[in-house]
Amino acid sequence: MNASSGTYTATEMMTIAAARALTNRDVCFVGIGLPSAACNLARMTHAPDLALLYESGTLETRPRVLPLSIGDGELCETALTTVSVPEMFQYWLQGERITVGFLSGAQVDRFGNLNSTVIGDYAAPKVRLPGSGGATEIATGCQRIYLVMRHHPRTFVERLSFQTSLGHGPTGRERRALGVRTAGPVLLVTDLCVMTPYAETNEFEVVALHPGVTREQVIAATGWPVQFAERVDETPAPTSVELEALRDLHARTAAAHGAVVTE
Amino acid sequence: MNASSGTYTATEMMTIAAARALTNRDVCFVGIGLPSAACNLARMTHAPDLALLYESGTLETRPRVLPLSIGDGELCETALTTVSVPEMFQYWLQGERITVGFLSGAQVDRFGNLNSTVIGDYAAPKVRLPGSGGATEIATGCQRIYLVMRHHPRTFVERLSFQTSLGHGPTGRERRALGVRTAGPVLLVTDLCVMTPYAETNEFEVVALHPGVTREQVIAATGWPVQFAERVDETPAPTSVELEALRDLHARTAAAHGAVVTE
Amino acid sequence: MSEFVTLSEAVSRWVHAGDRVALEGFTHLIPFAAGHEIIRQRIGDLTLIRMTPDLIFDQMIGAGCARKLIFSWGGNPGVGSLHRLRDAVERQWPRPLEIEEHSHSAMAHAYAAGAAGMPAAFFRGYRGSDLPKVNPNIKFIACPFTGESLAAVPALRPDVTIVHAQKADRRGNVRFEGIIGVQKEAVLAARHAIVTVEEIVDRLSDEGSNDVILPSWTIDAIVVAPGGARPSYAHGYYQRDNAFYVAWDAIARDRDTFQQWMDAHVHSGGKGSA
Amino acid sequence: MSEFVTLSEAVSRWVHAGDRVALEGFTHLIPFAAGHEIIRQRIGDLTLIRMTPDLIFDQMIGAGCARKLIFSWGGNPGVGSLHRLRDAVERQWPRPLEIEEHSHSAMAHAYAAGAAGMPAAFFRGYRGSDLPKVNPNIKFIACPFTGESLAAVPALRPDVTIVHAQKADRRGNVRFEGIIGVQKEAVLAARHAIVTVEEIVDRLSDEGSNDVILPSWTIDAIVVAPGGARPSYAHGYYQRDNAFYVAWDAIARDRDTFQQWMDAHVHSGGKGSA
Repeated sequence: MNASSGTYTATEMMTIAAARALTNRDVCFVGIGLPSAACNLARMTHAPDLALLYESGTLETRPRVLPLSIGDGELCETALTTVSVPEMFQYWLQGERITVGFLSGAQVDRFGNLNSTVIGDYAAPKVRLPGSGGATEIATGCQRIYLVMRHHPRTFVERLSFQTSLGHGPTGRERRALGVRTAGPVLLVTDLCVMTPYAETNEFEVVALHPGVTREQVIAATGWPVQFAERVDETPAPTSVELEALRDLHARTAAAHGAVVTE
Repeated sequence: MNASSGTYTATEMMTIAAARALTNRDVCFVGIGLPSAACNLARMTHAPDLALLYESGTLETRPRVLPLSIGDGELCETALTTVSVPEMFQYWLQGERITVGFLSGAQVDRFGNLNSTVIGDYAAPKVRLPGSGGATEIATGCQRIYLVMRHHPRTFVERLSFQTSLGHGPTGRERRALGVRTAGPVLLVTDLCVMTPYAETNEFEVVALHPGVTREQVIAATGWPVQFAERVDETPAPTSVELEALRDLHARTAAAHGAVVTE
Repeated sequence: MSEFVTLSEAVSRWVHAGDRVALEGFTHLIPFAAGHEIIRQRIGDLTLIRMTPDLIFDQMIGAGCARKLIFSWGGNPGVGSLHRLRDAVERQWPRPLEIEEHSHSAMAHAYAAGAAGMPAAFFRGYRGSDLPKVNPNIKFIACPFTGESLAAVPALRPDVTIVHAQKADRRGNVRFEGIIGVQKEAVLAARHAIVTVEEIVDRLSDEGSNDVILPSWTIDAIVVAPGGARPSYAHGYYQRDNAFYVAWDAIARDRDTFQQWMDAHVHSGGKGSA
Repeated sequence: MSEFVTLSEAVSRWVHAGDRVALEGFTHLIPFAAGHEIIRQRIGDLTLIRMTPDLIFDQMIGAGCARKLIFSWGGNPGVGSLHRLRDAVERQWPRPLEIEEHSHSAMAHAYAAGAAGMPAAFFRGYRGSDLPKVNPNIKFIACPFTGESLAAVPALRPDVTIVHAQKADRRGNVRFEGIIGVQKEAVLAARHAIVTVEEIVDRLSDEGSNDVILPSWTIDAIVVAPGGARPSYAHGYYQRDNAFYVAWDAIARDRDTFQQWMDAHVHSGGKGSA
C-alpha cells in the first residue's frame, strides 16, 4: 500500500486527510496505529490545543513520538495527568466528555459498523482478531466517530462476520432504536477517498477522491456497491507543512523505538 | 458526666474500655468523637499498627492530636495516602476491607440498632439530628461493629424514633434475613458498663460493670428492662499508662485546636 | 474551556434561581466565598446539594436561598447542630425546606454515577435502614446474576457545581490536593462548573504524575479567591478555623444574632471578587 | 499483612491449579517474571484474566497453563496477532482454550465492582454489539428510574491477582506510578494478591499526598523482582523493549521456535527468585 501519488504516499494522504478533520477544540479518544498518527499530526499542525486521551488513562497527552502501544511511557510523561483505566472508561468516555473517537477495524460495512473480533464463525473462527478493546463503548460514548481504514474489498465488506462496534447499525437506523444519543460515525477516511454517511440512509458514500484516484479504483476496493455523492470533490493534496510534520513525526518515532513500526 | 471514680472519670473509663477492644491487626473505620478518641488511644498504647481510616478518605492515618472534624488536615498529613470519598465508600468500606466499624448515635435499642436521624416524626421532627453520614453502610459493611455511647434512658431506648443504621434488627434477627453477611454490633461500651449481645437473642446484656458502678445505676440509665449476663465481671480500672496516654492526647488536642473540644 | 472571571460574574452567569447547585468540599476546601456571593446576589429557590451541609449551607438556608436540600450528614462537625438547618426543618424559617436525605455512601455513589454518565448508581446499601421509607429516590433492584437485592439512587446531575481548589494553571486546568472528597465527581457530574482557587501557577505538577487534576475543558469559570475556603481550610495554604466552628453554634442558635452576623460579614462584603 | 517472600514461594503458596488468576498491568508494569514462574512450576488448568493478554499470556497459553481466558483485547500492541492465543483458539493447541470475551469498559467496570464488593457491574455498554450474543455473562437490566437498558457483567473476583509495582516500603505497602491501569482494582477484587516490585524503599511518598498506594493489609506477598516487568516497562526504572515485542511475532508464529525460546529463556531461568 505504498502507491505513491506524486511526492507523497496514499497512506500519507490518508493520515493527513484524517488529521484535517480535527479541530483545536476537540477532545479526542485515540486508538493506536492510524488514528494515533492522524491525531498527533493535527496537534502538531493546525490544532495545537487538541486534547488527546488514550485508553491507558493519559489525559491531554502530547507525545513527541508516536507510541507503539496505547500505554507507552511517552504518553504518561507528556500528559496533564494520568488516571486509572476504570476512571478513564467511567468518567471520561461513558461520561461523554469526548467529542471525537477515532476508530479502525478489520472490517467495516456501508453503515460504519465495525468488526475487530473474528473472521468466520465466532465459535470456530477462521481468523481470531484481537477483539473489542475499547472500541465497543468508544463507538457509542463519543459525540462523533471518525473512521480511518485502508480501502480493500476484504476490509470494506457487504456483511461483517461479527459486529464488534455499532456504527449506524445493520440497516443504518439502529442507533436511535437502541437509545444511543451520540452521532456515531460521521467520517470515513481511506487511502483512496473521504466518505460520509448519506443523510437519509446513513450509508457511507464517497464525497472526495484523493488526488489521482479514480472512481473505478474505489469501486474495485469496496465490497459493496459503493455510492458516490452528487458532488465529489478532490481532496486537497498534502501541503508541504503537513507532509514535513508527518515525516518528521515518523522519523522521530523510528529513531526512538529503534525498530520498524507498523502503521 | 464527669462522675469521677477514684482518679479517673467515667468518660475516661469508657474511652479506655473501648480502646482495649481493638487489636494490632484491626483495620478500623473511625467515627468522630468518642470512637476517634478510643481508636487513637489504642494506636498510641497497645496497638501501634492498628490501621485507622476516616470517611474523608485518609488511609492508615496517625494523627498526633484528635481531629475536630472527620476531614481535618492532620488526618491527611499523617496518612499513608488519601483517596477520594467515592473510593473510600466503594473499595474500602463496601469492599469489606474493614474489620471494625466504630459507631455512636443519638439512640440505641437493645439490639444495637441506631438512630441518628430524627427524634419524633420524620416529616415533623421534634429534633432534627445530623443524619446517617457514613453510618448506614458502616453498620453493614464492616466485619464487626463496636458501639460507644453514654448511658442515659433517653439514649438507650425501648423503641427508636427512626432506624438509621441496622444493628441486629427490630427483633434481633433481621441481618440474615436481609442477606447481610457481616456480624453487626458485637460490643457496646458505655460510661457505666460493657455489653455484648446474648447469643440466642442478640439482645445486648451487661457483661462487665466499670469499677464502682452498680447494677441499679445501669438499670436506671437504660430505657428497656436491661439484662445481665450470668457472670458479670468488673472492668479492669484504667492503668496509669492508659490514663496518661489519654490525657496527653486530650491536652495536645486542646492545645492544637485552641478551643474547647467536645468529646 | 474555562474562563478566568470574577466571583460576582461567575455566580451571576452560571447560578440561577431554581437551579440544582452543588457546593462540595469534604470538611476541606469548602467554597465559602462562592456561597457568600450567592447569598449577596439573593439567588433563591435553589436545590442545594452537599454531602455535609456544614456552616456554608446553614448560612445559605438561613439566608433563604434554598427551596430543597439534598444531603447525607447535616451537623456542625465536632460541635453539634446546624441551627439554621434545624430551624428550617423544624419550624419552616425563613421558609419551608424540602429535604432529600441519603447516606454518605449513596451520595458518593450518586455523584460518581453522574460523573460516569449513568442514570443511576447501584450499590450495596440501605440494608435495614428506615431511610428508603422516607426517600422515594431510593429503590432496590435484583442483581441479574445472584438475585441479591441492591440499592439504587438516581445519579446526581447538578446544574452547576462549585468547588474550591488550591491551584489553577494559566490554561485553566485545576489541581486538588489533600482531602479531595467528592469534588472531581461533583464537577464532572454537573452541566456547569465554577472553581475558585487560591492562586494561579505556571505548572501544576511534575511530569508523569497521577495528580488529581481536572482539565480546563471540564470547567466553565475559574475565580482567583485567596482564602475562599475559610473558615474551612486549604491543605498547604491555611488551617481550619476550629474556633469559628465552635463560635458559630452560638451565632446560629438565634435568628437575630444570625442575621446580624450575616449583615456584618456577608452582605457588607465582597464586591466583584473575593 | 503482606510478607516478603521469594517469587518461587509466592507462586507455590498462592497460585494453584484450577485458580482464577489475574495478571494486570496496562502495557506498563506487566508482571512477566511472575508469569514465567507460574510456567516453570507447571501450574495448569488456570482461568487467566487480563484486559490485554499481551505477550505474557501468549507465553502462558502456549505453555499450556490455561483452561480459560477472560479478556478484552488480545493482540501484540502495535505489532499484530498473539500467535499462541490464536493457535489455541483456532486449532486447540496445546489444548482447547475456552474464552470469555468482553470490552475494555466491561472488564474495567467488572474489576472495579470486584474491588467494591459488588456482585456485578452496571454500566452503559455493549449497545449494538454482537458480544452479548456470544457471552452469556453479559446481561441487561432496566434502570429503575429511567427505564433505560443498562449492561451488567459479573464482578471479577480472582482467586489471586499478581501485579508489578515500582516500590514497596519496609512495612509492605506498595506504590504504583505512571500508567496505573486497573492494578489497584485487580488487587482489591482478589482473594489473594502478590506484588512484585523493583525495590524496597524507606519512604513511599511525601506527607499528605494522594499517591496511588495499596496498604500492606491488602497484599499477601511482596517479591523483590528488579526488572520483573521486562520486556514491558517500569516508569522511572526502564523503558519498554519495543524491539522484543516486534521480534516476538516471529518467535511465536511457529510452535517449534516458540518452544525453543521458552526452553532457553523461561524454563532454564529463575530459581527461587527473579
